Amino acid sequence: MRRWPLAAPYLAGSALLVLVPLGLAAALAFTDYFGFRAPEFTGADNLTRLAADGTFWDAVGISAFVAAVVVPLRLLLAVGAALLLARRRGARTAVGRAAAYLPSVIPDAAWALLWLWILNPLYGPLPALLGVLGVPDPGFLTTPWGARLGLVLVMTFQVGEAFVVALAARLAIPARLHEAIEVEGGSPWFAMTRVTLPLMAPIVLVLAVRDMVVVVQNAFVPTLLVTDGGPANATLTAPLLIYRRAFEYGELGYASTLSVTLLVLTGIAAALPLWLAARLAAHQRART
Amino acid sequence: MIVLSAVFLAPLAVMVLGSLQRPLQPPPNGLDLWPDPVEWTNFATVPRFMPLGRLLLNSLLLVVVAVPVTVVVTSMAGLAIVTARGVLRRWLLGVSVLMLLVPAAALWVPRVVLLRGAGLADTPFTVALLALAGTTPFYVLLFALAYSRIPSALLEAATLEGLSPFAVWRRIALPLVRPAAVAVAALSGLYYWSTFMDPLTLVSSPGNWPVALGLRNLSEMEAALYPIYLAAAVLVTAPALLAFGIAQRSFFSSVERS
Amino acid sequence: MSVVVEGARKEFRARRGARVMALDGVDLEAKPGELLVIVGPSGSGKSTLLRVIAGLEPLDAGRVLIDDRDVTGVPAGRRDVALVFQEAALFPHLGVAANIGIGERARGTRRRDVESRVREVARVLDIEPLLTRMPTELSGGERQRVALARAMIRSPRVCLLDEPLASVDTELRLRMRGEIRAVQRSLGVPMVHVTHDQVEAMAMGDRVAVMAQGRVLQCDIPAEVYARPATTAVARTFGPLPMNLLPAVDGVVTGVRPERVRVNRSGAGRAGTVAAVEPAGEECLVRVDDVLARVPMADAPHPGEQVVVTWRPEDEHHFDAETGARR
Amino acid sequence: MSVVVEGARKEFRARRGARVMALDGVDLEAKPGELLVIVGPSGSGKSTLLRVIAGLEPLDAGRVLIDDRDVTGVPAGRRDVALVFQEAALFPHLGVAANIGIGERARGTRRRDVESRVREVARVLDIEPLLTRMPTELSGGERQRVALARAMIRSPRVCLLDEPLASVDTELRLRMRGEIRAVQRSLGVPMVHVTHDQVEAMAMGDRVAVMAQGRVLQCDIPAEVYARPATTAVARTFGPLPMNLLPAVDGVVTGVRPERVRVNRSGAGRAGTVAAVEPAGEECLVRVDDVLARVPMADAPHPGEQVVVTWRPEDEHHFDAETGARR
Amino acid sequence: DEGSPTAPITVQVGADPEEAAVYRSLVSAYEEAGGGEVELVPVSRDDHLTRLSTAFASGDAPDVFLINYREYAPFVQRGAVRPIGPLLADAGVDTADYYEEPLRAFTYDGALQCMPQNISSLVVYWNRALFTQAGVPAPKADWSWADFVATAGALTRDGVKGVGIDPSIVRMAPLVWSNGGTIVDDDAAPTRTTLHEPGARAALQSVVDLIGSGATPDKEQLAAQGLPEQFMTGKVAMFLSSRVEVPALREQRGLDFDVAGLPVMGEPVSVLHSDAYCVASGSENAAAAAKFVAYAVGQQGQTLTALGGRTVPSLRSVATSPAFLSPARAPASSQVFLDAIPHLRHTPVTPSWPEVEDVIGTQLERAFEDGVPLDEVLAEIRKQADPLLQSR
Ligand SMILES: Nc1ncnc2c1ncn2[C@@H]1O[C@H](COP(=O)(O)OP(=O)(O)OP(=O)(O)O)[C@@H](O)[C@H]1O
Ligand SMILES: Nc1ncnc2c1ncn2[C@@H]1O[C@H](COP(=O)(O)OP(=O)(O)OP(=O)(O)O)[C@@H](O)[C@H]1O
Ligand SMILES: [Mg+2]
Ligand SMILES: [Mg+2]
Repeated sequence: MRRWPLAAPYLAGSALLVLVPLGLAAALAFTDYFGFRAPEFTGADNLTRLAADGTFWDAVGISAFVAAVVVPLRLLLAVGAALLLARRRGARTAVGRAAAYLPSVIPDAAWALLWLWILNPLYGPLPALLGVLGVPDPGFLTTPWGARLGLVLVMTFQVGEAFVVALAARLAIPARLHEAIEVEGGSPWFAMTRVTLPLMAPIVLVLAVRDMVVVVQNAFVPTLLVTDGGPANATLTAPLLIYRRAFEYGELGYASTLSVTLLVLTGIAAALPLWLAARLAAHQRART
Repeated sequence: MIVLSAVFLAPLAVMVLGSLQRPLQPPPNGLDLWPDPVEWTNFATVPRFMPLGRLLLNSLLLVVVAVPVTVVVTSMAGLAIVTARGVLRRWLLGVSVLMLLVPAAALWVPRVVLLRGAGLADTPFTVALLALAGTTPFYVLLFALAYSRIPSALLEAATLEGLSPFAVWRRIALPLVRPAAVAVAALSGLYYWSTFMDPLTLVSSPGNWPVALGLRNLSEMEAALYPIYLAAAVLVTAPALLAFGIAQRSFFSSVERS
Repeated sequence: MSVVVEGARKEFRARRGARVMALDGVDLEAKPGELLVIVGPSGSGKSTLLRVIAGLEPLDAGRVLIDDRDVTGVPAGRRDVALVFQEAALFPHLGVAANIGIGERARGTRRRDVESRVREVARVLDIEPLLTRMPTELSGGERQRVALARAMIRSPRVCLLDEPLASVDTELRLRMRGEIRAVQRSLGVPMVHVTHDQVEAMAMGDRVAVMAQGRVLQCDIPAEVYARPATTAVARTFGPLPMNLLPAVDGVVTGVRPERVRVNRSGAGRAGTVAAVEPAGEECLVRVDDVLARVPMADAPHPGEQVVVTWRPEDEHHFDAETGARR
Repeated sequence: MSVVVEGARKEFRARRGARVMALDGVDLEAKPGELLVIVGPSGSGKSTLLRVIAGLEPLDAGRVLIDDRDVTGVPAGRRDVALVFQEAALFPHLGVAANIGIGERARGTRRRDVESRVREVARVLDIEPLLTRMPTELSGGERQRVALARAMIRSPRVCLLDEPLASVDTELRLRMRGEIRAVQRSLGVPMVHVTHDQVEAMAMGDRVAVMAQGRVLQCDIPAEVYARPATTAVARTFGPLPMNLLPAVDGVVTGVRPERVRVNRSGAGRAGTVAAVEPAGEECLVRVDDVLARVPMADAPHPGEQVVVTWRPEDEHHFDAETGARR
Repeated sequence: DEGSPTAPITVQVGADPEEAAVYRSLVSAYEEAGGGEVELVPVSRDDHLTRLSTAFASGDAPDVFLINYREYAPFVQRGAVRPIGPLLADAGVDTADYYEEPLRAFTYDGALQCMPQNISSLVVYWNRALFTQAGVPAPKADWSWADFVATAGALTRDGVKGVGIDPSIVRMAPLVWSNGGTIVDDDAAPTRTTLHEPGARAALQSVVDLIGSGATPDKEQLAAQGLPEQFMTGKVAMFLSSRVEVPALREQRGLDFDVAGLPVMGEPVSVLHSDAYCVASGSENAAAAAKFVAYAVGQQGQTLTALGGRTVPSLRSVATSPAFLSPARAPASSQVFLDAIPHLRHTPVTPSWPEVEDVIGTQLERAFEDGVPLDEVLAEIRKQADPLLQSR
């Protein structure tokens, strides 16, 4: 039963590549560091600066907004597709599964530029399509909210990972349990809400946390390449801001402060769904 | 379902059609995407802008090394988490979630400093070192969840049969979560195939770069040469697609049999 | 309310192409309020039969009628059948109470009403203290009772039980037997009950169907099946102990129930050596060469003793050596 | 080779803080070559006891000795114990043959040798035709036999069986009982066997331990436990039928085994009404008010009949009404 | 010491694919000339600084890197650059052969830090066909802002806009200067922005007015396509940019374009665009690095890059040679770039400048594209940019 040695490679690798670097980053957060000379300890200076850094807090707000929209959409799409495409053989299912996964196969850089074209206000297929359908063009790259909407679209469709994971979770539910519900005369909706989804809940939860982290922290490629933060900083998300801070303005120390702050903020934000889900699960378990 | 498929497939279709447009032309208007004439030569032009063969080979090496290591490391760690009890379990989970929350940008600089210090920078496999850390703790949590679905009696039975922890992992636990393993393999494969920030920061010599970074360097191509860029994107995407085709079959067949 | 199975045929294709005839032309009927017990060796198709009635397994041929309506193509959810699975099939994410009540909730009953019914059923099955537990926190027998409770809470048109008492101790089992019968009688529904416990089969069954290799060998009231088994297979399968079948003479196999065999120290009869003596309460099982006998504890011989076994001629059963059919 | 459990105490903390004393100070010993049967009501801690011996469940107090060596802290993998789980626990991704042979392979035996041993064990347990199947393609009883085969193939130091025959039909069970005993005798290992089948308990056990609520109430040879149950609980639990316990008079509870109760149409004794009659082969079970009696089929009364039940004074057992202990 | 091989050096450039090809040929020419081994690291422009930062932080900096003067100040101030003056002197380069303005721009703390390879400036690209169609005469040298506005208006017609101007400080700077305004209080040691002061404000207002006249692409058109692409496809008749556009414009079949000097508001002036080779302070092969830089900025090197069309050579002899000036290769009037040299000024060289540029750009965009009142924008610029200038 003592199987912790199995975690040894993971822990060693993580220490070398994540934890120690993270420690370094946390230390850098209290320095002025530009990458050329040794970091200079500045105490709480960076924190003072952080508190007054309106641009950063604006960016955090934008990130929070994007996450609040994109994460549920992504989960809905991934889980919905997984439920639709579970346990049915046949060509259509195979095509559907491939289709759901495909957008994720396209490399980020290509994906972003592709959308730059798709969303193009004058030549893009999407505004043209909207025009044909008689839907007003929200101004994907030209207005602040249009740009945010465009960003949402770019980030929403690459759900292949989440889809595959959700599908695996769905298929791992023993057939017996669905048979039992079927015999009990439960509707498909009841089976989904009371059996399928609760049993998938832990994985959906991990997906949610991860999606949130990805959207809030790591997905700066779309903002960088599709909107470049514009128009007028409407899509200047936190990761893009940190990226600029670190590499365009060369302030690695302060960028570390921002990174670590973001880490703490997302930690708090992630704790919320985790806590909610725990409450929900307890509630569900208890009631008849 | 058909609508959903169409929505998902649309960007890919746009990409392929775009790659067949004639370069140095005004961009196509709106929905008028059908290339006329079809420019197959775009694909032949790509190697003029990037050493495609070399880059593809590097990427292939990277994936071939990093994916198995990722699967092994994460699946072992996942089992350790599931079978651990009490404090140890909470600690392992906590560390994994913490690492999940770390912004990638925060690690680039410290990571490269450490790896250079350890003399591990600048090989085609440098990026593959990330596999030692499981690529992302997400995969570890994924495995842990998959394992937690196995009836505990199975792992106990294996232990009683005298299987070592390693044998329990190798012969019982891993095969039982094959769908998760295939999923992690597919996901990590994709990750290593398309990551460009990691090699950009970690790998010094262009000779060791993977193809995604090559593609990234093409992304500032003149707008008029855009079809060539899309052709390159298609060339880079194709192997990943192919691999997914193969993996999907084994993934889904293994899931559906059990 | 009744359930009828006609010409049911079901073949499984196992891995590596092997085919298993799980049901090979089964005809059966359970009348309203009737309890039909199914017995048969392991792998004879009992569970498959129940799954077919429930609608979980499509038939290759034949049909299923519930209340004289052909439900062969009707999905499980609309057959209104209760089924207790052999392996409990509890929902791991739900507590015991929720597991019991899930069917009622699925049918839209209000939570408050479900709760009181759950409590009631739990009391009957002696699992009230477990209502707040999770399935993983139960013992084997407790799990089975929870599964049973889930079926008992409803008023289905047919009730199917797949060895629901296998892991329950004698005393409780005796009690639960009574409860199950009472519930069924009050509902007036047909019940099909699979069991390996022969005493249970005889005690509970209005009729009993003996299965082997996907076929029903005999279906009659228990006393009749016990008294006049239709084939050697039935004779071996049904009854507290398998019937002794002596080597064929002139194409006829003679069978005697161990309960009817007497073991004497001397006298006329088949002489033999006591191979084993197994105590069983008031009686003990004595194996004399190939013949099993149940004798009072007081008369028990010692292993190795030379004894003589006899029985009355009217206790003999005769079967065709070739077909196994009763003569 | 022997196994000893001393002062074993194990408490589960169920959800919502409820505590369950699964083992509450258990002392037991199984000697080399001895077969110790454990019986007890559902939830009395039998499976927990086996899991404790196997090392799958840490003890809160007490210790486990195998071959006189304290193994309390030794991990399960190094105790060399075979355990057949109550719910089979077959590896779903491995075929039947691989499932049976996995332990041997793990211990480094050559594939050829493993194969032949697997075939041999499979023959004994009548599952040879199933060797190429997958576990999902087996019936309930077939699964149990495969699990049994996995335990039987090895030569462990202790052998633990948790109701391995629950889903197996009578005939096969009778045969497998013999096989299990034979294998165990030849290995000379102690065996602890949990069962709900009282006949099996009496027939197989060298000694039998009766458990209830995490305690061993009595541990002795089956005949002794049957003849002189130490408490009312034992009296109800052990035996083909639970003992009748009459309402206490002057602080004394009187018990009579149903097998010793006679039912007469008239005469002296307790008068009562026949509540139920359940046939059971040669005999039938008659419930007269609160008293259960086993009477020959020929003497069976009708339900509703007014009858008188009697027994011989020497068949009475007396227990303290308060403690339940034998007087 | 001919023959003795020099240690291999790495050279990092941020370049689009076409430019990267030019640098590749430069490196191979150098290697063929026996210069020594060079590993070229071409990365996309967006990644150039990212990679430089991480590389420097990990002590794995390239020996040589190319950088714009508007971005190099942080590197120098923070000690990443080894002053190149003495190194080049050792390599036999005489800075007197080069134009002075870029040398000045790359002089920091009184020393030449990096060696500029080009001296580009802001000019007006114009489409000859559209001018002819609209019956508008070709731009004259020293044309006035009024001429420019009139021309733009005359060129504007169905599907064609007269002129395109990016809302950035490098585009605005020469107009501001020309109108007698300034961008910051002190070019050498700036402490605050001065765009709100009358001269600068008036220049910016003229641009706003021009935009208000409808002679420039609207917001959607700007988002849909970059100005160079709009120019190539005949959607704008003029646009303001530096020499960098030439290679792509040359590729465009059927496009007949030329360049003209900037219109004059008060005095003639233009803004410097220049990239330079820097030697990393940590380089262990400083000599070899300098040798490469000497070649790259020397006769052969600059001829090669000039032929690529991308650069205005900083070496006088190449700049005046046919490699740059030949009218056979568009633009015919390359001389315009050389004519601008006497009037060149550069934006402040200070570490926080990249961020200041971003702030100003974002705000100007609001004024030019969203119609936000200029004064509101200027106030915002003061509010955001001045603290940056004061911080270090
Ligand atoms: N999915 C399956 N694939 C292949 N064979 C199967 C499958 N399910 C059952 N079988 C086979 O069909 C036969 C009948 O199975 P079934 O489960 O009905 O037996 P059973 O009478 O319930 O036995 P038990 O008393 O052991 O539970 C068995 O031989 C079994 O091996
Ligand atoms: N993980 C657990 N958490 C909480 N309670 C548990 C847990 N496992 C077992 N129990 C409880 O401990 C008691 C003993 O369980 P055990 O499984 O040993 O019973 P058993 O004698 O094997 O019963 P059965 O004959 O029904 O299998 C039961 O009351 C059970 O509910
Ligand atoms: Mg069955
Ligand atoms: Mg148990």
